[in-house]
Amino acid sequence: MTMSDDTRLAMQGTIEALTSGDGSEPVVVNLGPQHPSTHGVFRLKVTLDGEIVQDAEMRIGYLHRSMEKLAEERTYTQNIPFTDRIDYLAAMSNNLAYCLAAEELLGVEVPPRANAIRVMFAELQRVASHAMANGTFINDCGAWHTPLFHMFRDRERVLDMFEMTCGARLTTNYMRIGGVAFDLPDELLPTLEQFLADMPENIANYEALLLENEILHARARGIGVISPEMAINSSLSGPVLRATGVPWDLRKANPYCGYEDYEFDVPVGEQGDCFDRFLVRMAEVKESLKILRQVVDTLPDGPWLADVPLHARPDPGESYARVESPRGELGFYLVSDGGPAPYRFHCRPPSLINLTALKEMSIGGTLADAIVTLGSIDIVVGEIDR
Amino acid sequence: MSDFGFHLAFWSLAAMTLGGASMIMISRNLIHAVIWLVMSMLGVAGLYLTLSADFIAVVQVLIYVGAISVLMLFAIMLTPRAERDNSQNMKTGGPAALVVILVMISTLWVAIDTDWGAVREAALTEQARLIGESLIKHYILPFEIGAVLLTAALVGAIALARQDDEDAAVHASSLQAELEGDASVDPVDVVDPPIPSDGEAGS
Amino acid sequence: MTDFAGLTSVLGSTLGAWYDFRDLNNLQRLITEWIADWGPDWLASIIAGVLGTLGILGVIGPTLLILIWVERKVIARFQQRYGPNRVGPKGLLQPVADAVKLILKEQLAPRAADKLIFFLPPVLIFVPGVLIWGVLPFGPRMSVADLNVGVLFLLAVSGTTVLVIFMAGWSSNNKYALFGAMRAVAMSISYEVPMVLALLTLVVFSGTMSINGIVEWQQQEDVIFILLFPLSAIAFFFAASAELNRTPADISEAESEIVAGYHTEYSGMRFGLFYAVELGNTLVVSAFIATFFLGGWWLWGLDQWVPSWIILLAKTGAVYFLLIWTRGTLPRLRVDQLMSFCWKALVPATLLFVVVAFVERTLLISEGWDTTVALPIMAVFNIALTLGAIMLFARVSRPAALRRPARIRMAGTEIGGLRAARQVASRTEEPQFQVGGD
Amino acid sequence: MIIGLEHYLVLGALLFCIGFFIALSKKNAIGVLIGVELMLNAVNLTLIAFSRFGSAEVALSTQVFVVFIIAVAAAEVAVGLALALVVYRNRQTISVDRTTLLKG
Repeated sequence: MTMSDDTRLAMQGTIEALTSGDGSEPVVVNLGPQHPSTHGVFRLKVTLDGEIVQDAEMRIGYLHRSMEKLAEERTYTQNIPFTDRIDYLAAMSNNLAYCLAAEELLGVEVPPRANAIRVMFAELQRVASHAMANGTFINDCGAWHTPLFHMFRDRERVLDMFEMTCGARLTTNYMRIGGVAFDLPDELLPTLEQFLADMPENIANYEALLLENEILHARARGIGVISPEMAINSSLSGPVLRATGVPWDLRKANPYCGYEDYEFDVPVGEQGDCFDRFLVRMAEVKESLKILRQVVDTLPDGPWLADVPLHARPDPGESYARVESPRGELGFYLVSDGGPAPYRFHCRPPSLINLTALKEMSIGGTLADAIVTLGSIDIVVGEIDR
Repeated sequence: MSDFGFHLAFWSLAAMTLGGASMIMISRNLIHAVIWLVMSMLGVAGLYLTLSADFIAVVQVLIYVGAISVLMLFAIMLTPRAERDNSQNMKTGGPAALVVILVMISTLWVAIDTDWGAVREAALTEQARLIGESLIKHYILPFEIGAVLLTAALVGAIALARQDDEDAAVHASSLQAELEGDASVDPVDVVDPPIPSDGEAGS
Repeated sequence: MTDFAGLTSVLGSTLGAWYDFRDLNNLQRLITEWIADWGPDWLASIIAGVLGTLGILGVIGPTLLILIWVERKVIARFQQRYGPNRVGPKGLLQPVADAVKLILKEQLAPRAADKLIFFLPPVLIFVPGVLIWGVLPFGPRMSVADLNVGVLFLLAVSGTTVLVIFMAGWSSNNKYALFGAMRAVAMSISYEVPMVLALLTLVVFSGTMSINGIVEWQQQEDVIFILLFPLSAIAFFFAASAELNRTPADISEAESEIVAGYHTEYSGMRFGLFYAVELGNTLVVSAFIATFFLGGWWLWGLDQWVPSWIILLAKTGAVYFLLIWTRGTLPRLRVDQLMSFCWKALVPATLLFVVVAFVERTLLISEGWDTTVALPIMAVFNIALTLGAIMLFARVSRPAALRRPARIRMAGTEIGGLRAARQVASRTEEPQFQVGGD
Repeated sequence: MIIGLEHYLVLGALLFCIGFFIALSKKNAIGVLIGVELMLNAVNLTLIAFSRFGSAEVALSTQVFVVFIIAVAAAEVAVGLALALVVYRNRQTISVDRTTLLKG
């Protein structure tokens, strides 16, 4: 008995030495395009020595739908549904960014009620998207879907509100050039009140259940670290940037839709690791709820849509509008040649640019770390490939 | 146990043992060879059972099947594919066969011709207890030496298989150079992000 | 089981003898005696063996189907869902529907797979899975084989599973599968050590390697081992869940990393067999945890009134629920973290308790301490030692990255690039939000 | 026919010879190790056979001997495989006939 234990110890020593050594040649593993944790059709080609990532190469384009080119054949209003499908987890933010760009091009003044409603839905979208991001992040850490399903409850309620308002849950197509498509339905505000009343308790629950979880700490702390300098140089944005400690939020830095009127704070992390990204998202949800509270309290009356012709023909020129989407700086660049359709339609997708840091973050870690890092960046492949 | 059952067990286990061993000889793939080895060892464990040595049989399965074969597979996996070829034989196969045949003839002759004076007493019961007791009573010195040997093997195996840190660093840097190619221009002039050292990343 | 009990009583009454349904061994004796009347004795033992195996399979099969349903339902409840509720009453037939689907699915094999070794594992993996049941005592004399090296047998047989897993992973010729297999091999070799050491504690203390002997020792001394050696129980529980590939240690089939690990390439019922054996192993390991640490079929005299195997099943169910609970709750550890947890925490801790057990056993035997007084004292001492060891581990083992807390500050008015970042970071007041750290 | 000591001895001898041949003829170092393991198994089998068919004290001491052999075999495999790995690392081969550095 003792013998066999000693023997096993001896063997384990060998095995540990063997597995840490270089006896093996590097292995190239394709994570994706069909893989449970690539969040869509996206291929991460990692070169592994044992379990250590030596190189990571992103192969994108599997979900390319040629949106930017297609948009050149459609009128400005017809392009709004395309933006839903760019970042399908934050359709409202995409609608908003595009409409802001188009409004700048057309010189449209947006009524105050429309602005308030836009802020409301952009923040609701942030809550929903962060719920999804944090849930799938913990899933990538290996939890058996439980946190994901808990967070899905919140997302579900947000999507119900979307459905109530515009009839669609995912691809909302709600914003219009000059405002929003419909006024708020009567039942929305009570539902939202209830949601705002329930959320603090839910968030407190998540914090109690997740934040002190030793395994989550072990998996996410000190993993996928990126320095603030590197983050800025890679032009990262959103929670990934803020987790490194850089307080950059477009809602503060370049306010739109009247964000300057609302009181909220920008949470920033310290280490720039996966756990900080997770925490920043958790804190941002709380800030979003603060904004939502203020929006509901100060919701102005009045028209919700400015008078904009359906087939507007802006003067030749260009415009760029950017919003703080749940994933970071989402910008739309439009060029008009005076026709009814944009001459050029370009999107600055935060997912794609945040993803470029993945290689930097994951080299030197293990395969499992790379997956967790990928999850913490919170990509949407529809946005990467467009 | 009745004669028929005993015969059935012995002959099938003998076939399993020798068949597995012969398959090692002819299998071309080293991993197949290890799996045949496992079959052969399971046969031997069964034969121990027919000899009423249940403790040894269980230890055989535990060590050989559960540990040694797995260790061999591990070692095979750590060498590249080209080295997993078991089909190549030494050029000295002819003389080796001759020697083996001589050994076989002599051992078989000794085994069959000698009058062993076999007695068939009742088998030992509670072997685990008896072996344990005799290990720490009569055989305490060999037992301790065995323990020292195993410790030495443990240290030795680690020392052998471990790569020196210097080597590892050189290896890593060469790999890094390989991966980076000749991209000498670093696009960003920033301090490196703190990469957690092994100690921090571990555990 | 219950069918057998009914059969026993029916047969018993027809033969004019009363066979106690609490002890299924009587059935075997009945059959062997009956066959010995007219046939050779080897036939009797073979038929008894076959019947025993069929009995075990007959219990495992339906139990597995129910277990799948239970596990899915319980996990669904953890996740605020309903779980399967469409097929049959309360969704009870869902596993049957799944099995039918799996059987009808096409059995694919990769072209480059090593065909023979690829086809064998789904079958081979059943062998240890069924063999382990053979030494599980359902009652005082109710195990297929009450070996006097039962503990070793258990370890040896469970150790062979890893070879089958390796065969499956290697022969698939798939990198995910190979990674899963290699991880499974490394894990199972590592975690067998604390498992062995945890069981060694019990073997040293009770002085027997027979599994039934360990239960009888607990019955005799009126104590269950989890009270005497709680750390061994915890270590065994964790090591077992690691060997079973369940979260937080399911790295060998980590879905988010390597798809399905060693059985990535198996489709249809071949995958179903792996799945079934995994569940069956979970059940049998729960039963062994109940046997070793919770007194098995014995429960302070209740076993006089209730059939012993029902007590065992109840305890097994409790342990199984614990396994489902951990699975539904915890994220997964990384490979190196699991390894270092095993070698730096579990092995020293279980080793410590082997020494403790040895000393306490010496006190009981050589010094002749009275067990009724000594055992409670030892239990209290060991529980205190366990708590101390766990706290020490929690303090010492934390890697540096976890020692500092993770902090979230609010940017306030500073918005901008690096300079703003430095200003925010250099603020001296307490951060708004702080978590973790020592 | 009663299966007795000779049967096991013959079986052990055959197993030993197969292992011996494998150890002598294989080029691959791990193949050689497999052969050595077979030889050790054959010896163990013979010893256990003597244990069963010998007197009581022989019975016990042979079994203890087998325990030692198994322990030593395990140690030997651990070191042997580590050696094979080192050889591979330095010479990029584990063929025993190509590691001839000590040859004059």
